[in-house]
Amino acid sequence: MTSLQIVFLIIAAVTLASAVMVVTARRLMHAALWLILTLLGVAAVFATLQANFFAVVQVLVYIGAIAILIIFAIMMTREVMSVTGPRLNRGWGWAAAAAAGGLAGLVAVLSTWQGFQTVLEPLPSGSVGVGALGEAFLDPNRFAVPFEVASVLLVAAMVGAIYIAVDRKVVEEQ
Amino acid sequence: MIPLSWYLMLAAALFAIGLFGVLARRNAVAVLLGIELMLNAVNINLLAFWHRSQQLSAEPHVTGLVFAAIVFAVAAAETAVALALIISVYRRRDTVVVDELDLLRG
Amino acid sequence: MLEQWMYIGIFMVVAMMLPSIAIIIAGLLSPRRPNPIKNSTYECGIETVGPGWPQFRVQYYIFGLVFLIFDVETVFLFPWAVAYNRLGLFAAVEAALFIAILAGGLIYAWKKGALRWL
Amino acid sequence: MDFLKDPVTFLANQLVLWLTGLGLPEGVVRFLSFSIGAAILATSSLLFVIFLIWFERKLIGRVQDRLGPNRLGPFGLFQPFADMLKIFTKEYVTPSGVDPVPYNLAPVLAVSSVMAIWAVIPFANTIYGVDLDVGVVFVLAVGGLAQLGIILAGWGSNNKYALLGGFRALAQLLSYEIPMVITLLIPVMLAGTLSLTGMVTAQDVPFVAVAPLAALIFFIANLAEVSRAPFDLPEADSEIVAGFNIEYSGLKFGFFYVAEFLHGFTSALLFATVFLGGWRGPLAEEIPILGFIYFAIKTSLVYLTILLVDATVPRFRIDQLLNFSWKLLTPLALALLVAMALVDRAMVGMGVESIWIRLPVFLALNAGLFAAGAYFLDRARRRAPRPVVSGGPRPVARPENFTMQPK
Repeated sequence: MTSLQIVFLIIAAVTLASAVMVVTARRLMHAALWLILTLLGVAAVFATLQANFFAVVQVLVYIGAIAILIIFAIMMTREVMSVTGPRLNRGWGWAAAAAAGGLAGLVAVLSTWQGFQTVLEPLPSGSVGVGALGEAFLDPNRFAVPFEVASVLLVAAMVGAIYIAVDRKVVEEQ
Repeated sequence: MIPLSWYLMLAAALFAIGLFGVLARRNAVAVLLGIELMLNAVNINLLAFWHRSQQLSAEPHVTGLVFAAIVFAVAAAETAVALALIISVYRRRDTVVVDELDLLRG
Repeated sequence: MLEQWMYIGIFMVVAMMLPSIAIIIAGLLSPRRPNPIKNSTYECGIETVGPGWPQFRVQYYIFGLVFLIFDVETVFLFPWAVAYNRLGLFAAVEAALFIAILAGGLIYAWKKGALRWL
Repeated sequence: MDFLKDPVTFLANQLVLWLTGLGLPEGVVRFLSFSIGAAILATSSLLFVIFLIWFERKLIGRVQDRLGPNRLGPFGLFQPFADMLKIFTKEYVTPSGVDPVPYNLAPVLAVSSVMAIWAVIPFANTIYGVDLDVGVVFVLAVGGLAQLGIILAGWGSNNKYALLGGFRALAQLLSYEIPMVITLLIPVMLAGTLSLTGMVTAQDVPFVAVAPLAALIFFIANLAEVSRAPFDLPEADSEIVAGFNIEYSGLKFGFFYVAEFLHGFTSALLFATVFLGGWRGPLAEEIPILGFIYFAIKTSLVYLTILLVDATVPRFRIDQLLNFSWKLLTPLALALLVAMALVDRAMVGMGVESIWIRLPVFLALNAGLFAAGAYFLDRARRRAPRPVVSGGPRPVARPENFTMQPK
């Protein structure tokens, strides 16, 4: 067992434990805070994979923006702040069974794959540049279309969300 | 130095926890948190496979990275719209509990 | 490559520990005489009215939303900016189109009055 | 002689030699030397705050025609130490009903998120914590952790004013991060790297000379990120109850202030690295300590500017503040980014490679966009509704103007 493996196991344990807290926490705000810890753990996992850009982008986008947006939304819906009623619905046993079954199925399928036990070696430095990603994104023969579509998707989401969220009456009154 | 299997198992476990959250939680925002967990599990998988294909060949491989970036965009778009819907529904119906949102029931 | 993260990890741990230790030491040095009035929630000297969680206006959400969209945009633009010197005019046009679409979204939010602090 | 040229590398090498001499394996030596380096860097950033507090109080005092601290030690230099002793012995008043973990984590997170930036700043050719290949994005990402600290403080306090103050602060930070990110894209574009060390090496011409408008927008956005006047709404002492840190006391409160001072200086470090060429200067590569001095001078100039702006400019209203970011800085930054990229690539496509020919074009672009921005700002100012000031007598705070007279 190398020190890197020990670090990975600690990260994985923290990530999974906080993920369990996300789905079981009684207060929604606590669930959101546990989600932030999970996201940090995932960022650390990305760092061990040497996907440096995505490790920092995970913190920038998920924690810096998505988690904050979720917390804003929690604040907008006050009822959820108080602990009222059960946090899980009646069929939660079925849900647990489905999740466990899904996990077992995934592991069973994956472990039959011959590449399952591949050991990931550290990549030589310089081979994992962000520049290569940029070139691929802007090459018309490769990913230029997804690049532009991502922009359209983001704007569509923004326009749609603003259209839904802005209360027309309030705006007109002002 | 870490086997690929560890990453895949971590991602599978995270996905299962997220799935449980989506199916079992009553609150719409909590369901959304479950979806975030599942999307993160997907990204772990994508980047782990990217690392594998990168170490198997000398050429720079970016397909996995491109997919991961798209997942980020999708996650952002999905969160934005879902939360806007939840806020809007809360304003009209005064609840965010999924079971009670049964307006479409015949 | 992983050494960078090892350093960052150590640095983050140290950076979290230094203030924590200072806070704990100060806690040992400082007096501790709580009483109900001192420990009540601060509200300009009058008694607390209502619960501690007020409800928020949707404006905060709108700003968070526009911020999120522009933040995700950087995931795509940083790779372009790094590769910029190796790419030609066409790539710059593509990036300009990308930004123009986003700017369209910003203009929509602006015209809709979503960026106004009510 | 080596020691005088580059004391930090010299001492680091000595340390590694000594540790290896003890017979420790290579991994442990690296871990220990990294830990010691990180501890020294982090501690020095915290100790530096003591000096910053003294300097700011002295400078603001001078601007306001006061002496500032002048009792303790020469020029009042020991005043911060006295303050520190005092704050160390202050009682923690923890209101009932706080959420303990977020409440106690918030001040720690506020400080450590700022300190984390120091890990990637190149102080000289050979003096830096780590050369992270995504340093620029890392700096932005730890800003997200600072926002998290504000949320935790606001929510953990169980106080509606703290929560409200936290959200106002958050709205400001979010709004100004966008122009900051977009203007950071321009140096990244010019340098072709995300590493801060690489960015310094790429600045044969400091980027402030290539894209002055980007530097200006970045500077303004940075002022807002560190909540300095005219953007000091989050802790506008005279207006709201004090924002998200209202329920904190003793050293926990103190650490929010430490974080604020440190953040101000760190933003100056960042500006000097990204736009002023960092440690670059004559002979800086041969004698790293000289580079450190250049960097210190550049940073001090930026920090002095921040402090003077802080001391002299009145505060924005929250709607003005948000409008300024979303309706002026963000469109301007986007336009600048697109214009510079298109014009530059078109010129390179036509065979103009030399930076000295492209430079005047860049400057013209920047000047043109600055003029356009100034025009729109002026137009908005003219169109803004103005409150009618009545010509009648104004109430004056004289004893006879009060209805309740003292007996």
